[in-house]
Amino acid sequence: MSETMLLIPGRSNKQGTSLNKGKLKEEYLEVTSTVEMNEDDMQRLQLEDGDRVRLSNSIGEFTASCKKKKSKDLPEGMIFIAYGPSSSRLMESDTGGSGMPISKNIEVEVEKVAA
Amino acid sequence: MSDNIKTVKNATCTFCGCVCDDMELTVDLDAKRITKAKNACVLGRAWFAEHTIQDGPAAMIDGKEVTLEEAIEEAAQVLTSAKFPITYGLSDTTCEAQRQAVAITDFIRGSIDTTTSVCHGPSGLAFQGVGESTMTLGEVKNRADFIMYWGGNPAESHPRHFTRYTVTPKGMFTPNGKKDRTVVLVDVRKTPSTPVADIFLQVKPGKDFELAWAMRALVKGHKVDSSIENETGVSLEVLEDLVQRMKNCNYGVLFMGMGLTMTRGRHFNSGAIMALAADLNEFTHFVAKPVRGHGNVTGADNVVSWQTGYPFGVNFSKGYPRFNPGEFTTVDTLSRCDADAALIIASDPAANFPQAAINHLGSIPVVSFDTKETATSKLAHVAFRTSTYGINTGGTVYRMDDVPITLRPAFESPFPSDEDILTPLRKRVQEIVIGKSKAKGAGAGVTRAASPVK
Amino acid sequence: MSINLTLHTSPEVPLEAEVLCTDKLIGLTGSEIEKLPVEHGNRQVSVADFFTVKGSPDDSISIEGDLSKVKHLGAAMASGKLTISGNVGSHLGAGMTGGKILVEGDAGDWVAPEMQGGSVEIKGNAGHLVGSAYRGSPIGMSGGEILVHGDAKNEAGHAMRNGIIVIGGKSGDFAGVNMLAGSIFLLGETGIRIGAGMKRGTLVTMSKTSMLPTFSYSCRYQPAYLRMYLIYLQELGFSVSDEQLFGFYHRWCGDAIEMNRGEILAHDF
Amino acid sequence: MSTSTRILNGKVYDPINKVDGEIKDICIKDGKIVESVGDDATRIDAAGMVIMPGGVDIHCHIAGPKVNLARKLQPEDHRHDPHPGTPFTRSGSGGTVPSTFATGYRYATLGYTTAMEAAVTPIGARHTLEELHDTPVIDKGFYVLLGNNIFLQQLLKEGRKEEFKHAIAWWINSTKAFTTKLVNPGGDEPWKGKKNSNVSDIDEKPNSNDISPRQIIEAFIEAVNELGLPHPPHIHCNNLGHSGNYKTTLETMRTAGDRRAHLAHIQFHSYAGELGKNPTSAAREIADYINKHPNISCDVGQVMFGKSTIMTADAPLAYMLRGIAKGKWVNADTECESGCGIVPFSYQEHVYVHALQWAIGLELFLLSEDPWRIILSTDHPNGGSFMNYPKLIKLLMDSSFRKEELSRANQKAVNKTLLPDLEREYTLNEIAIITRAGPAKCLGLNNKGHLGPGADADITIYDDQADKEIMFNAPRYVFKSGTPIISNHEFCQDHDGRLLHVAPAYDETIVDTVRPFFEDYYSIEFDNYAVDDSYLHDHEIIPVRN
Repeated sequence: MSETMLLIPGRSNKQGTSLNKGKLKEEYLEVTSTVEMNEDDMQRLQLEDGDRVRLSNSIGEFTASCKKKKSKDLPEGMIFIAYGPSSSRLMESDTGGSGMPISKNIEVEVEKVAA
Repeated sequence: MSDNIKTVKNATCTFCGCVCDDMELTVDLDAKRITKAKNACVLGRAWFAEHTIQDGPAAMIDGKEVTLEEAIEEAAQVLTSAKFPITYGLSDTTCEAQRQAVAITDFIRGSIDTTTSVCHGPSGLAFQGVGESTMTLGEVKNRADFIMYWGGNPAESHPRHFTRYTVTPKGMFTPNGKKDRTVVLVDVRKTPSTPVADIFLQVKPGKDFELAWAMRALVKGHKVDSSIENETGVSLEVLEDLVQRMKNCNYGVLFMGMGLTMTRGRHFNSGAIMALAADLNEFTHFVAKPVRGHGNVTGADNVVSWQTGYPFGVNFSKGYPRFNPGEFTTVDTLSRCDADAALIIASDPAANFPQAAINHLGSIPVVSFDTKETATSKLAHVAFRTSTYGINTGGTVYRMDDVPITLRPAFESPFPSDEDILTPLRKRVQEIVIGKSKAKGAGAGVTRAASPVK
Repeated sequence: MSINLTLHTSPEVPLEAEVLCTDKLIGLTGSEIEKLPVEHGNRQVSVADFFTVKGSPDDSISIEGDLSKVKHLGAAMASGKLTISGNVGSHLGAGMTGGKILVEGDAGDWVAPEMQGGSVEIKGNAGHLVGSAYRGSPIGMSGGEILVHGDAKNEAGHAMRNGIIVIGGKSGDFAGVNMLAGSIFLLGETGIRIGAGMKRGTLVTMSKTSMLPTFSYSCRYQPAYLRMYLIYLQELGFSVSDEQLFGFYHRWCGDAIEMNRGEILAHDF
Repeated sequence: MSTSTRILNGKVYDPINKVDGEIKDICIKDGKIVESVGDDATRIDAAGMVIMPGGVDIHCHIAGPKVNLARKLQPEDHRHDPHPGTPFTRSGSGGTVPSTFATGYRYATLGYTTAMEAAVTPIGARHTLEELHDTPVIDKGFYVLLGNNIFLQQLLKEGRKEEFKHAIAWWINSTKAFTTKLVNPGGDEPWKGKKNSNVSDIDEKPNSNDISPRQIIEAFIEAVNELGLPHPPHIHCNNLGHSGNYKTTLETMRTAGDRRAHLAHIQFHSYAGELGKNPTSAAREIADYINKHPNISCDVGQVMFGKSTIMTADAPLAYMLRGIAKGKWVNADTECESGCGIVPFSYQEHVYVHALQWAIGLELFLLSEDPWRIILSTDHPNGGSFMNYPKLIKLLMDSSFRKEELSRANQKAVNKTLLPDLEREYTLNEIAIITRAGPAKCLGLNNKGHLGPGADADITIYDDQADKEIMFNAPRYVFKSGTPIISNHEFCQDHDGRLLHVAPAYDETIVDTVRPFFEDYYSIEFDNYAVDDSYLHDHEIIPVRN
């Protein structure tokens, strides 16, 4: 079962603090490969906190563990991830004559990865 | 903790674009580490605590330790023999280093681009289209009674933005701090920034432009259809009320986040906000500003602008600067496989760029400058390990509002600064270029500078 | 007999060849053309390093090969005909004032930016910013015609002041953004936010397009002049259906934020 | 290598030393002009050439925060005017707001060797110094904006004149500035704090407890005079650009009494007519006043037809022009210190107001009796680029050329001025005064603007040509501090140039007076505000009068 959702990479405190420790360090890698999802979305996809999901689009894919967010904090169909190497995999390289690749509001296919 | 402790007052945190210069650092000089950073936010504390001196070679070629001289020579050779060399990064270093980097790129006739292009580059393009009414942050503290953040989450990206500069401080005409201000947040989701807002507008993802455009229409006295709610998630009633508040305030501010620049519409999203602020000046004083990211990315914009005339995405292949984002910006020069060598200073495109760009970066000779091992330094042909600006190295940085500040380093690093390497690299590059031009027979001292006009 | 250039070596980095333009070659012999400068990245090389030159000069040039890394072909062209058999890189026909450019394949970004006259026809697809202004400039294309039979990406006709742009296939976002005047025909599916900030001018779309909140609905009608245009497009080889020729159009006017004198005509199907 | 040079056989124009076109040798040693040099000196035969001191621009906008915003704003202006580099000089872009390197090299190509950036916010001083360091060849300095400084105004309101004076000196020292600059004094607060309004009269008090522009101007003239700065307050009057503003300008000059004051770009302040309606010329009234008052100096701020960029600390003015230009507009507020506006602009011959402005500038040049106090400027890039100077010189020296140009401008406008009847032609000696000797004297730069022993060896050698525009566009040789920069019309060496600044003494306890205000109302730390000496590249402190 997969669904199309909107991935929103952004900054977070944890991403910022772990970045200072080192971008190749475990903490940073963990922070940047955890996605926050709406609780109802997770329920529908039969996901629990810590389960692995695969996010993919025509550019690439990555797997991440997921974390529940209340509906009032994160609307349905929206996924948040701390900006980093994982989110970059789904960025297309076309910058539309601007230099900036679309790096937020990325449409992705989301599916549960069997444990 | 040793007894060899010193305190550095009024030091500057260069982690984010807030560039707070009120740090009081406690430094353990024997351990070469900062044990306390008074006034720092959560990100600043991590910045100061984690930049300790780690053992490692200052220069490597293909992963093997070499002397600085050898590495500089190799870097100079790589850069001067390339046909389409690119320089990228520069946000996490001093203006003094940035000035050398632009000079190198000029002499090697390469392209120079900074992390601006993947941060508020689109706002830079918008600025070139519509201009901007803007201000230094102290004006916000002293005067602003209406503050709106659009597409950003400063509580996590710039934790002291609210407390030091905009929302809570008491200023000349805002003696009661937050009580004297209306704070509005526009975002697609609730974030840790949301609680600060008096009004929160949850805009549908990808509808910022439509929302801003509708607001511009209302400001100009045009009717907007109530279907705007269905389109953007924000009701016409709420918008009308908001626009009234904006027109009636004394000093209004719009802060732009990367939720505008990184989404579909990019520069037009930022441009809509800048135009909205400009429009409001028909009624009251209104300003706007992008909330810039990395420490000295604003300095990079300034240095590249004064040296070339353009803020980023500049190419020198014809012997003079040309500007064209989308052509000379780094994501483009890499993912189109145009670049044949890269000088990457204080940034990590190998981790943060689209895959096509990363793939190409892995296939060309890269010269990297970084304070820590990164994905980019790992793939570099020549890798320099440098000291950290603001912690080990002095120099100048520009805050997000273009205010320049001088750094007060806390302790010495065994590693050289970026400028310490870039300066001899610039000299060596220039020597090679002059040598080549002499070999070609062209007198090195000739230019068509002042030929008589007909 | 015309001049024919064939790319014999693929450039490793972008090759800037603005000298390959009808007006600049007229009166030169083949061997003189071979010696003309082109820029391979930051190196000045000669035409012969990349192209085989055949034929003798008149006012038409044809160039063959995969020219997708070759930029500025036909820039500032004023007359004659340039035919490109293959794909071509960016800035094709930049600032041209006259003459005709025909591309058999795809073109890169910035097709004929700030063009003043003449004609560019792309059989394949085009990139971003077709007939646009360069960044910072308030005026884009100010005359002539650009015909793209395939798709085009964002910002076609950005700040256009005069002339015609036709996109036969899909078009990207912000077509006709900040238009001052002129006409843009979007025959295929469009992107979002078309006509944003337009002052005057006409945008015609044949597909269902969402309108910005600053455009207001005027009427549904059959504009007679549009039929003339569409017949002309048919003659140029674009596919225009009878429904489009004889059908009704919704007229929207905008952009209210600007002068509100632009129009978007959306085919009612 | 010999550091001495002898220039022979040239026709020398050195008004300060009363040399008016004599054939005379000029000798250079170690960067200075000397009486004589040995036989081993490099010899340059300047037969058929005109020798002048290097040009001095007393008022231009070439570096700092607002200039850099204007640069970033206009890629379209740079694109058509690239400035190629060489293996030993840097490249850049031109247009109305050139990059720093292009600025320095281009001034040199006109024979100018000194230029003063005329408006820098104190908080932007560090930025300005960084840019000036990257501005090659010329010597340079800047004027620091203090006329809308909120703290200084508070001191004035409280009548604390002595502290006011020390605070000014502290600010000049803290920024490495050359003198003080007042721009639309008193106008910032209504602009920022009262819904974009402005002061419209020199005696207006926006709030009852405020001080008027006149009080500010008077206090600065007094304080700067007492401090003995080599250049008096550099004043951009209120009401710039408005019809009828010449009255404000006259009042401003009267405020000075018999003390020195410099009025910037006075052309923009010489308009008669009714507010809100088309202006007419008041050049006669302004010129008369200046002619009779030797304490007043001014630069003209000539408008030249073509592209310009309005960039000014006078933010309400830029806002007004935004309504005319209808294009992009920048406003930039600086906390506690200044406003700023930027508007790309174009002056067109057929437009009434533009033609009138052009004519008024020329009227002022031609009506003024003392060339030492009416200095050539275009208020670069406000009236047009400094690259227009050669054409402007031709307009002044060649009345038939002037008539030709006049015939193309809006006739309704030019006929409302005295210009059609003015036959005066400037001599080369007078040009040497308004472009070199005069500005150097006004600035108190004793080593500039002349070719006597002890002067800086900043020398320009032009081919003596009938067409003065061609002549002044292309010096054959330019020496900067004795170093040949241009030789036979070509760059032959790079050069850094020096920063010129002043360092008036002050009572150091003033720091304790400024600090609390600072801590309350600025957004950076007080101790990080003053610019330290590391930002001075090669520099020279110009002494104050005692």
